[in-house]
Amino acid sequence: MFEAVAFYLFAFLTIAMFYIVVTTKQALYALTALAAGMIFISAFFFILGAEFLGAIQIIVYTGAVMALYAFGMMFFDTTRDVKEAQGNKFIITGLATLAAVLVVLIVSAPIISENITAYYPALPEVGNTQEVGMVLFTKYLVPFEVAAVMLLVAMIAGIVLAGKKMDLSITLMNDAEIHDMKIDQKLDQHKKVLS
Amino acid sequence: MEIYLYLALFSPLVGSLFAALFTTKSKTLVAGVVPSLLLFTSFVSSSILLVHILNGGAPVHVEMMTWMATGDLYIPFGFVVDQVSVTMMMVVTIVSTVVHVYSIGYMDHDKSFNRFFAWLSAFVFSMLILVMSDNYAGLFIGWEGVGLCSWGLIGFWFHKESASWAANEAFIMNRIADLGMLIGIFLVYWNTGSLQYDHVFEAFKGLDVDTLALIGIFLFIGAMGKSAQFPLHTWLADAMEGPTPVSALIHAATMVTAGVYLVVRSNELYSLIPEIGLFIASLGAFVAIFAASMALVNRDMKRIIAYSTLSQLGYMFAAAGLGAYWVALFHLMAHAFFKALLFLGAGNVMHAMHDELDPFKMGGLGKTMKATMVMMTLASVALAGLFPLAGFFSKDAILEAAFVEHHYVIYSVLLFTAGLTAFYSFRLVALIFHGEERYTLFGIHPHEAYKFMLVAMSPLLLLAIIAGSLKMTYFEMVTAILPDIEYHIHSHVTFWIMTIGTQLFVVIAILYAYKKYTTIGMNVPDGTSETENTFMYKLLKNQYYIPYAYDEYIVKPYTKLSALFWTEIDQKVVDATVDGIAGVIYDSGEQTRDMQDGNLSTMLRWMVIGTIALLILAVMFGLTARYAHVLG
Amino acid sequence: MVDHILSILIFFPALAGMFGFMINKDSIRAYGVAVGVIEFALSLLLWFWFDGGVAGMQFMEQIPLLPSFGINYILGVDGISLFIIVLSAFITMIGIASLTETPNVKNMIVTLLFLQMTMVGVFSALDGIVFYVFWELSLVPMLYIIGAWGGPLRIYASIKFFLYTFAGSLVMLVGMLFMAYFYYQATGEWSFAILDWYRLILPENLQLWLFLAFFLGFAIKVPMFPFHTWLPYAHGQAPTIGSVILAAILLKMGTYAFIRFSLPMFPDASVALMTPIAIIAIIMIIYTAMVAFAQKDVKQVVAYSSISHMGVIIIGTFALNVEGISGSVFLMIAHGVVSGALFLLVGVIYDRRHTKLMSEFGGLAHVMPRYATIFGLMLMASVGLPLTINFVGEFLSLLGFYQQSHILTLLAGTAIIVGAIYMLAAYKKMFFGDVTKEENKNLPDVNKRELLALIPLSIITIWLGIYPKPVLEPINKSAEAIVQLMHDKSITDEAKMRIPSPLNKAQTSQTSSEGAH
Amino acid sequence: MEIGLNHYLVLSTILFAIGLVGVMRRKNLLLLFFATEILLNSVNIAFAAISHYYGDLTGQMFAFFVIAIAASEVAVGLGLLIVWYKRHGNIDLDTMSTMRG
Repeated sequence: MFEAVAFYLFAFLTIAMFYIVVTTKQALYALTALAAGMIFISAFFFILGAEFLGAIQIIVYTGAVMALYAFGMMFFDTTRDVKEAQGNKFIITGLATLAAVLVVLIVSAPIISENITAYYPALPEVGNTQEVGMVLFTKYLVPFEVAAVMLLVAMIAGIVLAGKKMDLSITLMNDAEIHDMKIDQKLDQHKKVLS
Repeated sequence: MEIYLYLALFSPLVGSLFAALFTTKSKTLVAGVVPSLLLFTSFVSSSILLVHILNGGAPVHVEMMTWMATGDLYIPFGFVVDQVSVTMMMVVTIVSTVVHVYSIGYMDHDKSFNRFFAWLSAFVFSMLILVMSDNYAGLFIGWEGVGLCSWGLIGFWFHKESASWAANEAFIMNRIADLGMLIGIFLVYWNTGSLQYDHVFEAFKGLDVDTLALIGIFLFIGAMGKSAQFPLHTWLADAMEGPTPVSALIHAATMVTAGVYLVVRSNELYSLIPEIGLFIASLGAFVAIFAASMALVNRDMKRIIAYSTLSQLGYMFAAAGLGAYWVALFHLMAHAFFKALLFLGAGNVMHAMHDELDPFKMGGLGKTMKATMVMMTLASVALAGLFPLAGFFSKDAILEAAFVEHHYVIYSVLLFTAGLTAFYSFRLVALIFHGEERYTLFGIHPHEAYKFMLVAMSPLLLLAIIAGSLKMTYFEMVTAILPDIEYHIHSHVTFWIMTIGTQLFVVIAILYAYKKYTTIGMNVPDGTSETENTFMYKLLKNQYYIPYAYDEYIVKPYTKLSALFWTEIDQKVVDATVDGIAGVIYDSGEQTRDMQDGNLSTMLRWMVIGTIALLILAVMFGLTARYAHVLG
Repeated sequence: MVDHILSILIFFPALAGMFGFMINKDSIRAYGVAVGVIEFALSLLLWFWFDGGVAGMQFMEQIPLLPSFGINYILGVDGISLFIIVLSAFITMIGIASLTETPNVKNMIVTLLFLQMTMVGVFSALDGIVFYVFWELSLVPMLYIIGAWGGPLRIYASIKFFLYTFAGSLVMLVGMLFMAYFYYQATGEWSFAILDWYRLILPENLQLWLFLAFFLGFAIKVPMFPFHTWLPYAHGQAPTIGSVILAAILLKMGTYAFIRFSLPMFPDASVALMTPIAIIAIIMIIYTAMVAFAQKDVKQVVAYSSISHMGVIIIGTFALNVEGISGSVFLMIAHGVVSGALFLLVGVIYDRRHTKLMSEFGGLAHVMPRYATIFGLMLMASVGLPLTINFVGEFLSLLGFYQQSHILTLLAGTAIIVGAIYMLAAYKKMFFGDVTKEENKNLPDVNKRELLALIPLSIITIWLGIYPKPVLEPINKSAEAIVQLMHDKSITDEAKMRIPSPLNKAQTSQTSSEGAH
Repeated sequence: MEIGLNHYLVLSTILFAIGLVGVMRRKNLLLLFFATEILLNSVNIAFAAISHYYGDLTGQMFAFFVIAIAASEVAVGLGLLIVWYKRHGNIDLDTMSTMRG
């Protein structure tokens, strides 16, 4: 009973939050709603007994990703109303629904036919985090490492892309050079204004 | 003997190549003299071969080398000198030697002197291949070779539009007939497995009549083209655009008789199919009168002689068609001599008259050009068939043959034509050499040709006179391989009545022509007189409107159809279809590129649609896999 | 060297072409000519070593490429391909030697050498895939030649040429894959070797479908009506050298492939489709000849005349007897020589006047007598005059087909009439009459370099017209083998009847000829 | 009332649909990113649910990697976004049509 109540409550909340995300015209609202939605999703993970995943969800999404978005938004003009794509809403909604139904069909088909078996049965005697650790560092070790490298690459890429003049090291420059650079910068800005 | 054969055959080729070396250079006499000497060599060799054959020697047969050999087909370059080919060789070499020597004078002032001799000797070589080959393929080489040389010589003065047009007409019209000939050769090969005369004639005896008739027809179509028989005759008159020696050699004496030679050579075939023979004879008789009628009113000296050639070719075919092969060949020989003489005489006249061709603008030339007058008159007498010149013996034999074979229609047509022949021949002679000196109106001062040209013509004159006396020698020689039917009219009374009657008829025609065209103050045709406005006169003057019809109903439609094929069909249907298919593909790309308009929203939308399509496919495959056993 | 002569012939020009990039621009022409001469000498060596008495493949080479799929690098020549290889080496040599000043002459020569590789490759490949690779590769240099050095419409023409022929050969590739699949089904092994495919006897309806698949690829290449429209554009826009090689060699790939693939692999289908193909060929002959007559551009006349002559080659091929097939192979060589020479001749006048419109000329025989003479010779060869090279091929082709159908041969024979019409008309327009245009009055006659290219072609034209035996004999041997194979393989009664066995006939004719002598 | 796997799947697809709607109608790139996060999360729910109901950890592993990918995507994507914004002064989708075919 508790499970059902919790499911429906969080389901409603998640849907509501995400609905706001895709409909609101205020970027700030969307960000906030998204963050809330992420936390609500982690609730499902806890309900489903995937505590580790739930924790990760909160840390990564609500912590890291949302923070990143928040920082990102500082660059943009978030006060402005967000424009939306023109187009028939019915088509968009229709397409989305159709896709969703088809996904359900495909995913549920083997479940209904009950012909799947567990490759890595969860061990009832150990906790979820422990289990995850065991599987992750044995069977999925290589993907895990790859994912780690990928994150590293993404991090560097993010820094390189967002950062400016990364090829220059201010610590290695003397004052005169830094001064010149600043003048160049101003000139650049000046040019930009003129153009 | 083989050495003489090769000498006879290849001397003209050497002469031709020698002259060809100088084609781009300015005129050198040596380019004319050397080929003439080489031709004389060829003539001497031919004479030696003739003597050999006359003395009862075996035919000389050589196989030089293989030409084509594939599958069962085996065609060598084989040459044979037998009674028939040696006759032709003599005719060809005599006339061409004379013409060569004559041309040295005639072409004296032409800047393309050297080129002329290259072509002329090449022609002789081709003609010799034609007559000496021992198989149909070799004959075809010569056949096409003379066609080529005829093209080059008719179009010799290629700066003239009419000359190059006539050259092309001659070539193309001959090609039409050559196709028939080619088909005939194919038929021969697939039915007998060979193209060698001896083998083929042997095999003909075992074939059914229908096949033989087919072979006969197709080979004769080839002959019709080369010998300018109706309806492929128009090129011959137009071919007079070439230099006059060319007309004498090619379009009177030798090349046009190749068709007759072919029929004579294939006598074993045509003997087996008398129906086709009768058709040939009828066509020959028709062409004889048809061409003679056109000669009656023509106002072009060379064309008149050309029509007379055509008419005489009709005689030859009439004889050959009736099975009198030796008679046909004899008339061919006699005709070659006097017709070449006639043409060369006409050449002298043209020289004297500065290339004027209308005999109505001449008259009275006999005073300044005695020798030419004598020669042309004698040649005309021979042509008319008066005793004792060559034409009498040969033409009379044809008439007798027709009579004896009981083809009285052909006989009477030919008899009537003999009268016409006499009339137009002497119309020409009278207009040129006698009567008023009309040329004075045009301010021309005629002069006689070079002496050596006249001397060169003299052998022909001699032969035109005496050829008749050679008849029995000739008969005995060729009947070794040709059917030796002697056409004797059994009743002496009939014979004498016929002969004398014919002679009288001819003489009357001559006198009438002479009287009509030598009277002082005779009216020059200018389109006003009553006779000129009659339907018949116009019909004859316009050559039965046949050239006009060809131009209107064949040449023009062909040109139009070609243009239509190109612009309408090739470009607007065939190519347009191809481009259309490409266009559809291109347009579909053009239409669908809106999908890729670069806007991420649109692209995402299409991505979703694509995903859905894939998902539907997945569902469908899943369902079919699942219910496969239910569906069966 | 004897064992690998074919590989050497194929890859020597390609290697030389690669080195060509390093050669100085001034000496590249000499280099190109040298490579061409060596290649030609090698091809002559091939001819010299070739055993004319053997009907089968010689100089076989085999290197496994993908053995599990039966794809191997197999080469070999027989009498049919030998002379086309020699011809392609010869024409390339002549072409490079006669190359006039062009921009980027280095690229041109390198391209030509690569083209040379693909041409020899096509004619010596005995594996379906290798054949296909060379077949398609040959498009690339040609595309480049037309597209880079062509006339004003060159892009359109080159793309049309490429896409059209490419589309056809894709269908052919599908046919090849099917063929290999059927071979797999029949024997349990994959093989793309043509000689293996020869052994396969297919049911008739299957033969028909496969025949049609191959037919599309070959027919577009030939090009057969109504797939011919790319050719006039390609010729019209291509530079002289491009036209020469296109007409002389590349078109022969189609007819060669008919003899190499279609006939021996699908004898019953060949017999069944003989009449429709002959009718198409006759349309090609007459229709394109008439279109040629309507042209105003002399190069287009020659281009359309090529199509017309290819019709005769097709007729000879589908005669399905030794005479016809030998004739058509011989005519391929003949047409290669003659059309190559004609395009070179058109190039000569184009170099001088930069126009190809016949109305711009007239009376050229006065100012350029040597040029007029050579043109006249080639014209007469093209018209098929006896004692020129073309006549032998045309005569044999038509003679062969006469056995199959009398009426159709009569119609096809009109080639000698319609051919004469357009050729003589063109010659008259260009060479006869008075010199009307001021620009033409002082045109220089053919120079030494042009003579260097034209005289060998003229000599071959006459030499092989008078004495075709050295070429005809090996062709004949291989043609006999093919006809025999077809006869043995054919399953329907009609095919057995239509394809006479040369073996039986040879015996009977031997006895009959003995009787005759 | 027992909550079964199907409940989760339905929830997951509803969220997926919302995400798709967002993807298709948003013009602001940043909000587009938000929509993709929704898509990823909806799938994560399905993974976790299936993992739970079948007692198989593979689902969770997948969800885990999805999160990792999402994180790196955000990092790189935001970086690009910032570069774009610096260049053009907006992050409007309609201005990015240089890929027009």
